Parts: sequence; C-alpha cells; structure tokens
Amino acid sequence: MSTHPTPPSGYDVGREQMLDFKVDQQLLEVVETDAKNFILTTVDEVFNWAKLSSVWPVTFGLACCAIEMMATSATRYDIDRFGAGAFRATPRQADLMIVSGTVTAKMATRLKLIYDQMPEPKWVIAMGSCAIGGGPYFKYGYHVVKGVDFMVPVDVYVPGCPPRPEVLLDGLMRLQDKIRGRKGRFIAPKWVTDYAKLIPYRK
Amino acid sequence: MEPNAIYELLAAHLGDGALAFTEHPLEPWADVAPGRVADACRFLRDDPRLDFNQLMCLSGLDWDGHDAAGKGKSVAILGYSDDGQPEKSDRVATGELGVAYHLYSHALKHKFTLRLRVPRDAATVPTVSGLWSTAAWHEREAWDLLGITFAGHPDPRRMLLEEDWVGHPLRKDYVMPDLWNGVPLQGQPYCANPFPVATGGPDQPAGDKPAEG
Amino acid sequence: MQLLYDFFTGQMGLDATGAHVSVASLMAVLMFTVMAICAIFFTWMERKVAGFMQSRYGPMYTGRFHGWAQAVADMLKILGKEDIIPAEADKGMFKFAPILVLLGSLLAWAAIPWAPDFVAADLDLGLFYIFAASSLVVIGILMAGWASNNKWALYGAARGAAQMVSYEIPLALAAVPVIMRAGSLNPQDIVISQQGGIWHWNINPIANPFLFVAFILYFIASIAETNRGPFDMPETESELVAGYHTEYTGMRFAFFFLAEYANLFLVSMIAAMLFLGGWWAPLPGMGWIPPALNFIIKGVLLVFLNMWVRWTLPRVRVDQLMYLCWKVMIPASLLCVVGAGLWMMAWGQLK
Amino acid sequence: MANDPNVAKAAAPKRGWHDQDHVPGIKSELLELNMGPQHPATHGVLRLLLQTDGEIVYKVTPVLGYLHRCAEKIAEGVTYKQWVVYTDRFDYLAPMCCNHAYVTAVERLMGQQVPERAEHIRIAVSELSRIASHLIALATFGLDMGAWTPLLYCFREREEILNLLERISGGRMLYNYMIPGGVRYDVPNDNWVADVLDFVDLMEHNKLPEYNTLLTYNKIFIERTADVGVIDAKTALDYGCTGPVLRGSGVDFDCRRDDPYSLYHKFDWQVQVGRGEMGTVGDCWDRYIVRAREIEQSCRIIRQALQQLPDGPYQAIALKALVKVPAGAAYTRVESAKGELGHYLIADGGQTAFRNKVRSPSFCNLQVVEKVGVGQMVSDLVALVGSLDIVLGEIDR
Repeated sequence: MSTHPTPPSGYDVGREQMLDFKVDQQLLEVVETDAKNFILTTVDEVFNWAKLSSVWPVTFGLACCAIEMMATSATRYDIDRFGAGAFRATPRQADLMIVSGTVTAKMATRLKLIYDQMPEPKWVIAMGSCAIGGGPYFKYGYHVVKGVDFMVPVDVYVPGCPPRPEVLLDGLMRLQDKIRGRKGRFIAPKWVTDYAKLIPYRK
Repeated sequence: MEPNAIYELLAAHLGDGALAFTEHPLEPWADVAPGRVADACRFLRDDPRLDFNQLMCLSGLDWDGHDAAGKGKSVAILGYSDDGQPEKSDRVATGELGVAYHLYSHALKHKFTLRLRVPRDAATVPTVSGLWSTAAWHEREAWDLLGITFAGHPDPRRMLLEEDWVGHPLRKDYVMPDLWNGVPLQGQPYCANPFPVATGGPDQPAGDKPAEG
Repeated sequence: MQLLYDFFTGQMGLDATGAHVSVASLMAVLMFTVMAICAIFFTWMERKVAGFMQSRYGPMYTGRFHGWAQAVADMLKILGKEDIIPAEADKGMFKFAPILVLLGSLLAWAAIPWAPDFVAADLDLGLFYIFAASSLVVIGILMAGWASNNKWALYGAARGAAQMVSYEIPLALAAVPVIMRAGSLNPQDIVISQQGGIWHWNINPIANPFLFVAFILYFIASIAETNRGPFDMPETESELVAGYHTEYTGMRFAFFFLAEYANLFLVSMIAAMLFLGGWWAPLPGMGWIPPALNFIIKGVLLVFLNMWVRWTLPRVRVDQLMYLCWKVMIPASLLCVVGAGLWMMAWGQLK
Repeated sequence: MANDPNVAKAAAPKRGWHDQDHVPGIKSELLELNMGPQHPATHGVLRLLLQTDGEIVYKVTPVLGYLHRCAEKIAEGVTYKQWVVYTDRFDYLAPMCCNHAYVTAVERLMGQQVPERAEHIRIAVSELSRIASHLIALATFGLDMGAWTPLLYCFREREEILNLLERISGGRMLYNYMIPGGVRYDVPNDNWVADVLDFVDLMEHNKLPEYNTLLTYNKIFIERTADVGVIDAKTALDYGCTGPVLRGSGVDFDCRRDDPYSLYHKFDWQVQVGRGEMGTVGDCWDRYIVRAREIEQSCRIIRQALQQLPDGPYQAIALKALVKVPAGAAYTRVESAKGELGHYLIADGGQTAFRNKVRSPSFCNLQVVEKVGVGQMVSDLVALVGSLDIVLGEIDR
C-alpha cells in the first residue's frame, strides 16, 4: 500500500488534494465486490442503485470524442443498456456531463455555466486526452485549457484520443462503482501496479 | 490562361501598382502594392478574359524571422515549456506581414495568386469582401490571428478568439498566455515519461527535446 | 362500484355521504397509482421499443431481466435530484404548472370505463368531461413555458398551445360519429353499443366506413394532442432545446414526464373505448377474459402504434402542422360527421 | 440556374409581422435568441445568434471559435510528419480525406512521386472515409428533422467502415495513416480487400435503398427540406461554397475531376449535381441527395481502386526517414468530404512548416447562412445548418 515513494518537498500536491485525485492509491487498493440483492438492502443503497442505474448524460459534444460518444450511444455499443442512454439536451435534467473533446478558453466559461446549471448530484467524465490534460494541444495550444479539471471537478478520467466506445462504457461503470460507494472493481494487473510505483514525481 | 499572361493584363491595368511577378514551378505569384489590391481584385474578377469568380483562399502571413535562403533557419515560435509555463524571448520582431489571395475561375479553369506585404506596425489592407463575400470571414480571421487590419470591412471583429483577447497568436513573436478571463491556460507540471524517448530522432523537432528529470 | 358502495354502507356502517366520499377517495388513490404505474411502464416500453426499432437492445441490466426496473430507477433518481427554480422565474406559476399538467390528465382518467360497472366517476357527460379536463394540459404547458423565463421554453409553450388548442377540434369532432351511433355521451353506453364481437366495433369499415375514417383522424389528432413525434412541437429537441420544460429539474420535471405518458395512455384508451369496443372481447366466445384486461391490451397496442410512428417518421414543421389541422383534418372530420350521419340514416342505425 | 424565377422568389426574405404597421401604443421588438454553443442542432459547438420575429429569423450571426485548437500555430512548431496527426482532428468525420489533403500538399512541395499502390490504397481509404462522413451527414440531417432511427442505422453502417479502416491503419476513428511519400502500412493480408468489396456491395445494393425508404422519399422529410434554404449557384460561388453544397446548387464542379490530384482520373465515376427534383435547385433536399448519390460514386471508385490494386512498394520514403521539404510555397486543394480542403503551405527548407494556412470547406460553407438563413423559420434554419454538414473541428481549426 504505502510502497509508493513520497512526493519530494516542493511538489505541488494542492491540485491532487483539491480533486481527491490519487491514481496510485486507487490502483493499489484492490476492493472486491459482492453483488447483493438490491431489495434487501437499506434505503440508502436503493437510492444509490437508482442513481447509478439511471445516469442521464447531457448532450454536450465538444470535438472528435463527441462522435465516439454518439457511437457509444448508437447501435453497436448501446450505452442505453446500462440506463445511461437518455441524453438530455438541457443540463437541468441531466446527471452526467461527458466532457468529450478539447476544452478551449472560449468554451471553458460556457462549460462551467452548463456544469453549474446541472442539479445535484452530478458527475463529470473527462473523455479523451484533451479533456484530461490538453492532449496533443499542450505545447502550442494557446487557446486550449490543459485539463478540464481546472474548470470543474472530474470524477472519472477516460484516456484515449479518442477513447474507444468500450473504454467510455468502462468509464461509466467506474462511475457507477463510485456512486455505489466502492473504490471500484478494478483489480490492477501486476504490470499496472509496478508501473504506478515507477512513476517519479517531478517538480 | 497562363499566369504570366494574366500578370501582363493585370500590370497593364494597375500600372505601378503591380510590383513584381515571380516565376515558380509550382505556383507563380504576383506582388502588388497593398493599397491597390482591391483594385486588382476587382479587375481580375470583372474582366471577361479573366473572370475569377471564386476566391479559393485568403491567407494572412507573418514573415517575421523568415530565412529567405531556404536553409530552414527561420525563427522558432514560442510555446509552453514542459512545466506548462509560457516560454519567453527577448527577440524583437522584425519583418513584414503579408496577405495572399488565391483565385480560381470556374468558367475558364485557371488559377492566379496575388501577394502583398505590409509593414508590421501599419498593417492595413483594403478589404475585398465586397467582391467575394467569402473574403469577409477570411479577413476577420487574418485580423484575429495576425493583426492585419482590413480597411472598409463591414464587420471588423475577431473571428475565433474573444474580443478581449490580447495579441495575435499567429505572429511569430507571440508569447503564450497563462490566464484569460479567469480561465487558466498554462499547464501543470506533469510526471515525466518513464519510457526512454529517443531525443533528436527524425520525428523530434530541434527545439522540442524532453527535459531531463 | 355498487359492490364497493354496499361494502361501505353495509360493513363499515357509513351513511350515504360518507360512503360516497370513501369510494371517491379510494378511487382517486387507485387511479393515481394505476396512472403512475402505467407511466413508469410506458417509459420503459418506450425505450425498449425504440431500441428494437433501432436494432439495439435498450435497457438491459437494471433489475437483471431486460432492464425491467429501469423506469423505477429513473423515477427514484429524479426524486433525489436537486430542485432548481431559476432566479428570474415567476415562482408561483413555475411551481403550479407541472401540477396542473398532471392534474389535467389525472382528472380525465376518472371517467374511463375499465370494466362493466367499474368506472371511477360514472358521468352521463363523460366523454365531454374527458375532453374538457384533458385540455387543462394546454394551460399547464403555457404556464410552464412562460414562467421559466427562458426563450426556448417560451417558444415551446407558444407552439404547444397553438398545436393543442387546434388539434382538440378534430379530436372531438372525430368522436361525434361514435356519439351519434351510441346515442349517448356516457362512456359506458358507448362501449355497450359495440357489443357482440369485432364486427360490431365502430372501427369496422364495412359497417360504417365513415367511422373508420374517424378512427384514423382521431389517431392522428391524438398524437398531436399528446405532443409526440412527428408532432412534438412543444419539445422539438433538435430545435428548441427541450421546449417548455427546459428549466425544470427533478420532481417537477418528473411530473411532466409522468403526464406525457399518462396522456398517451389516456388517448389510447379513449380510442379503444370509442372505436375498438372498449372492454369487449374481440370474439363472442372469449368472454372468460377479464374485461379490464381486454381494455388494457387494446390501449397498450395503440400506445405501441403511437411509438412506432414516433420512432419512424421525421417531424413536421410548425406551420405544416397547423396547415394539416385547419385545412385538412377539420374539414375531413366535419365531412366525416355528415357522412356518418347520412350513412346511419340510410341504414336506419341512428338512435 | 441563377436566372430561374423560382430561385429569386425563394431567396427573397419573407415578410413577417415586424415589417407591417404596429398596433398603436404597443412596442414590439425582435427577439434575440442564442442558439448554442451547447445545442443539439448545431453539430458541435457552433453558436448562432438569432434575431427573430416569432418563428421568422431576421438575422443570423454565427459565432465561431469554441473549438479553436491552434492547429495552424502548431504546424509551425512540429515536423511535417507529426502534423499529420492534427489533420485527423480537423474533419474528424473523414480523417483520411484530411490526411490525403495534407500529404498531397507536402508531396507537391517536395516534388515527391508516390508509388501507384500507395495512391490506390489512399483513394480507397479516403473514399471509405467519405462514405462514413456522408453517412453521418445523412444521419444528423435526419436527426435535425426529428427522425431518430436513421441516425442509428447510419451509425451501424459506419461501424463497419471503422472496422475496415482499423484493420488497415490500427486506429478506430483517427488514423494518422498517410505519410508524405506513401502510407504507413500496407494492405493487411487477412482478406481485407475482399471484405471492403463485400461492404461496398452491401452499401450500394442493400443499405442505400433502405435509407431511401426510411428517409429520402418520406413525404414529411420532403416537405421539410424541399424549397427550404435555397442557395442559388451565384450565391454559392460568391460565398466560396464547395463540395456537396456547391454541387447541390447545380454547379458541376469537383476537385477530383476538375483539378486532378492523385489517380482519380484513372477511374470511371460521375460528379453528382443537384437537379431540383423535389423543389428548387439548391434546396436542402438537393444537398442531401447529392451526398446520398456520392456514396454510390464512392463505392464505384473503391471497387475500381481495389480491383486494379497494383503490386509494388507502398512507401517512397522510409517510415523513419526525415521529411525534408525544400523552400517554396504552394496552395494545394483536394476534395474532402465537406468540400475543397486547401493547404497554403510555405516551407523554408527546415523541419517545420513556416506557415500552413488551412482553407477548410466548412468554414466557407457555413458563412452562407448569414445570407440564406434570413427570412427562414427557425425550423428551416436548423434544416439549413444540417444540410450544410459542417464539422466544427474544421471550421475553428
């Protein structure tokens, strides 16, 4: 668990604390799941079940990833199977914002507005490398926000450029795990844990 | 019609407004005086021998730091460093701005290229948006990204960036912003790539070596 | 009904007024429950039907079997959502509009004849009452659009009001031939007049072709009346973001959602009652089927037809919608009334 | 076409209540409506500022830049080969066409000859990409009209194309497949060619008739699109429209035929032009049907390109070799799925471009709504924008 090297002094951990963003711990923490019969559990779990079974995304496409988001809701991948197929055009009725694409400076203020218009409880999936950290537009992207977590808190990061629909579905399931109150069913393969230990911190 | 024949017609019409004609195997072009370009374009569009009814492209250009010798030693642009902070430079921009017009005639199936150069501190060009409506947006974009003013433009606003954006990003001396209207544009320091990266390889530009660490 | 009434007066020892009140409140609760269950069922059905038409599955995992609990989860989740009232909204109207919309369809549910001698409110002017009550929905939609203080909502409300007010005319006119045949506005009488198998139903084009045309007119008008595709002007998702309920969240939105499907089932049941023989079984030998089941199956089939149309056709434009109503459907339904009357006079069917 | 009296009638703004005399004492003004950047019908993050009088639109002002990703600046910072990645992300619905446009521009400046096999492969994948893009165009146009199901059907067929392209390039949606001097990988030897030919047959003989039944000849669809958003030929040329928009207006022009590049001249196919079958020449239905018919033509091209696929190398320059472009400047245009995609590339002899101006078709096509959108109803404006088939990655770059 705590085999991870501690960050050197001077490393800016503020962002991680603010976002509760601890990739290494999530990778190392292996939590097994046991699917229970939902009727026999507490009211709280029933409501959590309702929330996770009916995550309505807002129709909010930004760039290339939006097409993959549409493909995810289309015939072959069919996100509706998991109850997340009711795309709402208005943020007032949505639970989930899939930030699908590059967030530019001009769009970032509108994105914040749309996020603010969504009613609680609400979640955000950062889809694609542009939304996670600027992606290929990091070096010369004068108009690109290097990561949507500068603007809104992000629950699940789905990497890829663009992520395949399967990965977006997996991101949705990780989100469902998060709503369920579990750390996740993600049992990291050994190479992933090894890799996580290798990541050095850099000022 | 061949480009040099077109240029002869144009030079006869413009007189001293036509500056030069450059032969190039791929794309010959004519240089015109900045003040006369609307006149030249009107002639090119309206003359039945030329009949350029489509403006294919209108490009704003920045010749700052251009290495005319063709050795690839033009000035490198500034970006964000690996820490995500804007790179700075003390270099003072020189060189001129320019505009290139690419014309095509659907009826006569010929092309022509016009170019002009304007000084950096007084970059004003007459608009051609009255001749081809498509020029209006291209000119707005040239103003937005390169800071070339188009005199007489019906809607002289920025095209892509917001009105309160500072600077014109496609200029070679443009320094990347770190904040705009509360939106952070600089990156955060990130974990270095643990996988070895071949520095100076074929796909790596000279100024883009990953930092040590 | 009489049984219930006797139960309250006899077993419970109530006087006549008390028994009336008790039966009425029991019926109100029952109707609301049935309505909510229907609405939840039809939201699930809508997603499944849409899925199968688009060669995909629709909800599959919620509740393990074909996502049967999907709509339950949706409703539970909506209950837990934050309730936002925009700062610039007209608060009173904003809060009242969804209730009015739901009320409109709930009131109309009272006069639906489910089975012989089982109707919550057995009114002699029942059909008239149903059409009158369901037109409350228009006012609710208009209020919602206006009070939201949102331009898209206002557009949706204006379109919706124009559409629903217009389409009520062919809707009611299409029912007139049936009333002429039954000689009554009482829903029970209308159903009873179609006794004796499928060829005695009003839809039978051989017995009276004008009634068949009236059924088609009624069906088209009912799609428009429930704001569903291809006539979903008030919430045209690709034009007006979500139409009149753009600003509604949580429970208030759920009311609109419930009301849409309650209305959908309502108009389908009225169609079943007017044209498809109500609770009569299709063939004389099938009397063993419970009448209410007959009725519900017919309603669900019509709802399915409605969904089929919705997921197949593109949407018409708002002026084409109005053209269709005022220049095609109203003259056609008037002709239908005249034609049906003449036909019945000719064959001596008029009561 | 421009002298057709119908065109003039349709293009003239309709009069609304606003033009007539006001009721005395009642002040009326136009309604300002803000469509986008998050709106289901704007195909991304386009924002349209509307001034409306009821349902009639009086002024349309597109506001761009919500997806401005600085690609032209990046072109001055990264090598020629690296920038192929960014061309994918221009028109992310038809990335192969964008790859093709850029590598053609670079090769012209280099004076590089491309092996014939590479050109055949390029044409095949570009046309597959074009089919995918046109499928999305049909699908989203149907969605703008309120027809949901065609959207899903078109996506179903698009998945097949993505599978085929994934097998040849390794990428599902954005490929980075072409490099100056050839293509990155050869045709895979797992029956790829036969599978593409099968798919093309399926598309042409089975799926297109299905769409026609479902959408093209649907009465409501025709009512919604015929005589709506008429762009006459003169306006289209004036606003620099290209591609299916220009051809929908009746102008017989296609870069593949009239400004030849690659090997398109070798193949037998036809340029499709709007003929005003359901209404006026240049209405939304014409633009729609031009796309639908171009799918057929693309199928023909693919079939020929793959049946005549020659043997030989697929790269003229080794994959690892450095791309050296001599100093020079040229404007190169090719026919992308949306229209004429031009690169004005200025090289200074170094590893990076000195300037790369991209003339994107959607940018020029969209501008026409400023003129044609006026006097339409809001619903018709949605139809107009949908029929232009814009993609914001290309407009904002």
